[in-house]
Amino acid sequence: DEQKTNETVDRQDLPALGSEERIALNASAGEISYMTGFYYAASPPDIQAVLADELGYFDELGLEVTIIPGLDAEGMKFLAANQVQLASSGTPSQVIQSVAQGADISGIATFGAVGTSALLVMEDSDIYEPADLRGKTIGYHGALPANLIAMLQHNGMTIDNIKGVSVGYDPTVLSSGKVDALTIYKSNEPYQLEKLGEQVRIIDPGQFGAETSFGVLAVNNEWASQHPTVVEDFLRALLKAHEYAAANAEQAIEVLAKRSDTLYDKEAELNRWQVELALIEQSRSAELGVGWQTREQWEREAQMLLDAKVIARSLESENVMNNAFLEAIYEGSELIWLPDLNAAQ
Amino acid sequence: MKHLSFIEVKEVSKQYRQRDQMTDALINISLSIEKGKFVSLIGPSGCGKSSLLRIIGGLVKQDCGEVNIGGMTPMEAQKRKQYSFVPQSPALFPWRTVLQNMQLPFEVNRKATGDTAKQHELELIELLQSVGLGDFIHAYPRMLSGGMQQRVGIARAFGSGAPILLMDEPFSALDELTREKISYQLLNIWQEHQKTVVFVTHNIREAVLLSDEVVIMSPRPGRIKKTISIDLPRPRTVELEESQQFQQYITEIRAHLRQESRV
Amino acid sequence: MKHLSFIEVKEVSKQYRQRDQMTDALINISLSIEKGKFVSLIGPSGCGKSSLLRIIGGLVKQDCGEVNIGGMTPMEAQKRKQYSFVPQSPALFPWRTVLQNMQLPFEVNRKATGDTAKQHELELIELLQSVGLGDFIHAYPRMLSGGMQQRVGIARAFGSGAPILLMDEPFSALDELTREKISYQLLNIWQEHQKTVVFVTHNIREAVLLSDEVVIMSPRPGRIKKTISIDLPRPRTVELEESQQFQQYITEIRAHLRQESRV
Amino acid sequence: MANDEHEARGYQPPKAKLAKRFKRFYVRSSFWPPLAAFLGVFLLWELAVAVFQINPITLPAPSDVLAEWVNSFNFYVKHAWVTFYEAVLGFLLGLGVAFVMGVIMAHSPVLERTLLPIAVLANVTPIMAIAPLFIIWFGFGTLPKVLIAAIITFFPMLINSIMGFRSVDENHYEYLRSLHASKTEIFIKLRLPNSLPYLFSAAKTCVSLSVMGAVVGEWSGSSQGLGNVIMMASNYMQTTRMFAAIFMLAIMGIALTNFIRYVERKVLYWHVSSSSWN
Amino acid sequence: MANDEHEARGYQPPKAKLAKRFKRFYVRSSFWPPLAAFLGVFLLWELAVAVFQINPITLPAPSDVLAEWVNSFNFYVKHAWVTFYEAVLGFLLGLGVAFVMGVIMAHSPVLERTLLPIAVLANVTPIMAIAPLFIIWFGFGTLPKVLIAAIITFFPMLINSIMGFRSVDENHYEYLRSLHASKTEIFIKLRLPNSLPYLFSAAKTCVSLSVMGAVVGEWSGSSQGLGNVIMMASNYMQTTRMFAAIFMLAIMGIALTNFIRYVERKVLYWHVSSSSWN
Ligand SMILES: Nc1ncnc2c1ncn2[C@@H]1O[C@H](COP(=O)(O)OP(=O)(O)OP(=O)(O)O)[C@@H](O)[C@H]1O
Ligand SMILES: Nc1ncnc2c1ncn2[C@@H]1O[C@H](COP(=O)(O)OP(=O)(O)OP(=O)(O)O)[C@@H](O)[C@H]1O
Ligand SMILES: Cc1ncc(C[n+]2csc(CCO)c2C)c(N)n1
Ligand SMILES: [Mg+2]
Ligand SMILES: [Mg+2]
Repeated sequence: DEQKTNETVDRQDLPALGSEERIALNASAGEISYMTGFYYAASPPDIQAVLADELGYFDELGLEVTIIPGLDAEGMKFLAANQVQLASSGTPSQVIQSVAQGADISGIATFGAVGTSALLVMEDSDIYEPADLRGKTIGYHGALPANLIAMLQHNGMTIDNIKGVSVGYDPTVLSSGKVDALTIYKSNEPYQLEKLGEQVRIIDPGQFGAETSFGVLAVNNEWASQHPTVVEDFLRALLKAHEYAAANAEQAIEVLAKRSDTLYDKEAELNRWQVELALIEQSRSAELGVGWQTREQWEREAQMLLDAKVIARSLESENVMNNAFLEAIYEGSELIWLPDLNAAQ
Repeated sequence: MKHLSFIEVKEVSKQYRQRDQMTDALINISLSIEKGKFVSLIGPSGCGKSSLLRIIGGLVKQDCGEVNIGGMTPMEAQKRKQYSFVPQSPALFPWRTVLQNMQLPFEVNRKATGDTAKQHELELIELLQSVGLGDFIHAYPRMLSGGMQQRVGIARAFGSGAPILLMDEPFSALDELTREKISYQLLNIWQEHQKTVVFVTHNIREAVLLSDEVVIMSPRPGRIKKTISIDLPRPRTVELEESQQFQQYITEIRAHLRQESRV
Repeated sequence: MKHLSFIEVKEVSKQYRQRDQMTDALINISLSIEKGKFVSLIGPSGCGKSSLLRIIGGLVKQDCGEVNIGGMTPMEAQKRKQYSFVPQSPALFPWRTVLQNMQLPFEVNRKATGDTAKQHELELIELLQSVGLGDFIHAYPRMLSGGMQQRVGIARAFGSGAPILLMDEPFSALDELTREKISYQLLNIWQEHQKTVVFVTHNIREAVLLSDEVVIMSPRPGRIKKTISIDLPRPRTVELEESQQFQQYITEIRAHLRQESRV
Repeated sequence: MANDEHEARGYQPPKAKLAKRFKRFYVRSSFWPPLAAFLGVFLLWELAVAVFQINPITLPAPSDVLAEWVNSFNFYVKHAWVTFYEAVLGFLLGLGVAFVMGVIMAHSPVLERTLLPIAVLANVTPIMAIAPLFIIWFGFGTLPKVLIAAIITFFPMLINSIMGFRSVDENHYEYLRSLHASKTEIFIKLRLPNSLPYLFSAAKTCVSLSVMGAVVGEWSGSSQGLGNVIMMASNYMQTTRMFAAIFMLAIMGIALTNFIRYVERKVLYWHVSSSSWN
Repeated sequence: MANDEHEARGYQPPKAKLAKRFKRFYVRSSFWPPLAAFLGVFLLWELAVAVFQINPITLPAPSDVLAEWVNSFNFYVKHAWVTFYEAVLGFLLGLGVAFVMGVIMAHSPVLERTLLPIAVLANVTPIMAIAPLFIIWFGFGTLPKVLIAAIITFFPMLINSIMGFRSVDENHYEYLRSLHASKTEIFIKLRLPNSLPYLFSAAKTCVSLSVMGAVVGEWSGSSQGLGNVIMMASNYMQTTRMFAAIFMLAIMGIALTNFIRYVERKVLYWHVSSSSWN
């Protein structure tokens, strides 16, 4: 049942960027929906998507985009059902798992080449390395992330050596001693706990042989193959917006906050963005543009999932990722934008 | 030659089985009632009078035997709205006022009769007044005394206009005077509209006064002991009750009942 | 000097108000009943007999006036288990067998009497047999005919042993024979155990046969029209019913009732 | 009548004046006791928070919750309105479907045995788990939330209506049969009015279940409604806000429950349960 | 009796043999119609998945779900056992508390007006929202799940028991009063048996609500139980597994519901609803 539809399109046949035809072609795709990873949280690629919309980049490229607030992994289901055409995925894992379950989707860009998913312990904890986790209680949200399972495995343990327990999003389970360690996002819980005056320490699986990535943009393959320019230009707008978001963090957060009808914690989100931006910058290769993803990145993720028995068979990177769109919008590390149009104005 | 019987009960038996309790209610009952006749069922408590009445009315099915209502099964007779039923308990609907309870027979099966409840309203109110309930037309059943509830049940049957009246101890909760008054009212309605009445009672005097025939049943398991024709002139009057013949009938029926009682 | 009255009803009035329906049930009722007497209440349907009985039994509160039961309020009398109540509807509990229904008075207020239901079981079964329900001891009320249910209610009151019997048309669903038999049973129990009985009935003959006094009530709003002492020898027998005096009482009471009836 | 009977128990020695006034103003009032209850709960809670020095992230003081609620009143009302709308629509839909199914089941024992297991299946499926599917199937609008609320509402309503349709007085049933009332007529004239006490009993339960359903529905694929507010507040650990939203939901639930009770009193005047207690 | 009445309607011309056999084997059976219903649902679902080519990540085919369930049967049974245990304990606890509260309310109208609003408050509070707090308060053990199941169960049970305690026959009530039965005795002899039909009605609803409560409870603070399996599967996008767990839950819910119905039939033999339909 391998019905992958993300074969490379012959890009010579596509109308040129900035041309009337291209705008018309993009517009002919109609309204496209993008689902965020978690409401209007300031994570990539959501912050970029919202800003691209706000800054008018989508309009400029002839894209009619609706941004729908999502809830974690659910975006992949909407994507698979083509209820949305593009969605944010926290880690490559979600895309790989979905593909393993028969979803025809792939990741077309990944912002962070390291993970935000990590383990948090209290500063005075006696846990310093994976081996110290033996027999300890680890709290997780929903399910233990694959990178943590991999970290245990790389250090001669299995999940049976620890006691996993699903907890809510309240990190005080850690500070109150209910769990010895807590799976967290580097950009979120440490900040929350420090704000409460707690001293905490991060145990990063990346430093123990289990590196992951974050901030994936995923597409529905079938739809993408029908609308290659739309996907390409969508990604282009996001990466253009990234420049703004990176340079104007506070303004960017304001924009997100305005989008949110509901509660919004600007400080927490600013922190989230600052931390994740730092991770993006720190992990990015100098020759490649922001959002670049590599085969190795995806293969190591797939291997982790296979080892952790989350997926049943190994998946080739071609089945889960597609760099064609990145290739089309980058010249080296330089984003191809609309120079003539800008000049004309 | 005998008149063709209208209600024909042939060798009917009925047994109730419920949770280990097996009760023979009726054994081999045969009975014919001519059209337009007034027949009373009389017999000791628990002998199966209500059961027989309900079988005639098609409300309970006999175990064996046949019931024929002018060539129809009881179900078909029901369908053609042949019955007005006065149950042993008044069966008034607590969420309906007295008048609304009276209107029930007209609301049901409207298509079959083309009648509407509204049309009959005045008539029904008059009927209620005639049984002494003029002040309680819009009262709910809970606000009525036992006898008043019973009178609503009777008036409801009078009002409904069906040709066969099945009445199960309709006057049991009424005082003598009211009972008498309503008895004569019943006789009037019966004669005027040529109804056939099957009337269950414990009151021998009442049975003789009203009936063409009194069916005496024996104690459980119910069988028919004797059927007595009452050859008294109609219309029956109060004076008639003083007559010797009247008293003779009473004595005869009482004797039969006493004889049957197994004490 | 007059005997000190045991049950004393003084200028009691009662009005029901419910959803716009305002009913004067009792107006200015005064009544004294001596200890150990058998008093019948008789009157047209809806005149307030049940209401009066319930007021005496402390089940409904009068609007004004006073009720005194041997120096106690009805509530206190209730507390001391003075009452055996036979309601107009038999009030059998559907989830209890006939015998279990009989045992109810003994289960309730066990501390007060020290009695246990088990001790009385044989006695109660005998009582059930005596009212003709020997075959239905373990039946559920749903399986009984109307009259059979009523007999359970009566037997329950007989069995409970309280000194004041309040009976609301207890024999209304019974045939003449059963009625007679149970009447004599009631008289026996009453005499043997020196009970005080307040007895609501529509049956004039029955009232005369059983009572020391017959209280005649007038139609709604209920007032006491006349109290008639029945000076007939005890024990009352079937022969007595044929006596002229007996017939005179009946005629007198009937006359009073007729006179009161507003027709 | 039951009222009078209650009174009959009142043959008691005259009481002190204070007790009498207490009785008149407190015991008989339908306003003070609930107020006292709420105040009691709030005070206990406030005290507990103060005495045990509970972290506001774990459990905020009710006074703080109230302050937050008052300060952002418009915000909460705006979101409450969304949830209210979904819940009420869902309740009505669930009620309607339960009713129709109940009617069908009342008319055919075979269909009853066929449909009831499906209803049970719908009831025992944890809707929270499949809520996202609803959004996939029915979009991001109001519909999926309404449907979730309806599914949650549906089952108690169905079970109680079946019970109500069934437990009719045999005498009433027999009387209608004697008139050759059709099944439909028996239903309308007897089963339906007879089931009303049961239906209201269920409605009082379901009206808050429907609110819960709407809240669950709002957890994904929506950016408004109190369910969304709760989710966000929980993620930002703004427990005080979360409780303010829950407080708003509670007010909504109480208002809806009281509305049902009001209608019940109007409709069930004829039922024994409508006279006062013992 | 109602049985006989039903028969009475049967005066009909003799029917074709096939129809008769169909009637005997299908219409009257209590086994075939539910089976047909389930098969119908599954077939429709299977067809829908095949025809619309629904992605298994959104909705797996029932055959796949069944295969997964059979293949990992021991796994599902193991987790089902945990959830079952929590649900049943929660149900019993909720029932117990509702019952005690119902009794208290039946004895004092003031307490009723005081406690009912608190019960409504407990009912309208979305437990899913505060479930994570339960971990902080009660730890990771069985207790918080049992409590959540109990809270969900409690309200329908309370409302129905109040209704049942109230709607007693006035004649029965008056008769007991004439014996000077105490409130407790009236309660035990009359209100309680009278409320049983209502209580069973509620129990049928609540038993699956309690399962749902246990599942919600397992979403946080647990490492086993079907709720945990669902959560895990949902996170790993293993929708087929999620549905296998839901399927297991459904079996559990149906078994519990049928158990309640069985007990009901045994206990309520005296109630009209226990005779067959019309
Ligand atoms: N619960 C009630 N609510 C309102 N009115 C009532 C109630 N009970 C009785 N009444 C009214 O009070 C009057 C007297 O009723 P009661 O039951 O005492 O009469 P009764 O003499 O026992 O009549 P019957 O011989 O028919 O039983 C009647 O007019 C009746 O309408
Ligand atoms: N639904 C029932 N289930 C079981 N047995 C019943 C049922 N109805 C009646 N019986 C039994 O059938 C017998 C006859 O009952 P039925 O009601 O016909 O008597 P009846 O002559 O009307 O008595 P009454 O004069 O007391 O009303 C009784 O012994 C009764 O126990
Ligand atoms: C790397 C990464 N960042 C954010 C999310 C989305 N997300 C899921 S739960 C939650 C709230 C944390 O308090 C957020 C923001 C993700 N899935 N992966
Ligand atoms: Mg009878
Ligand atoms: Mg009366």
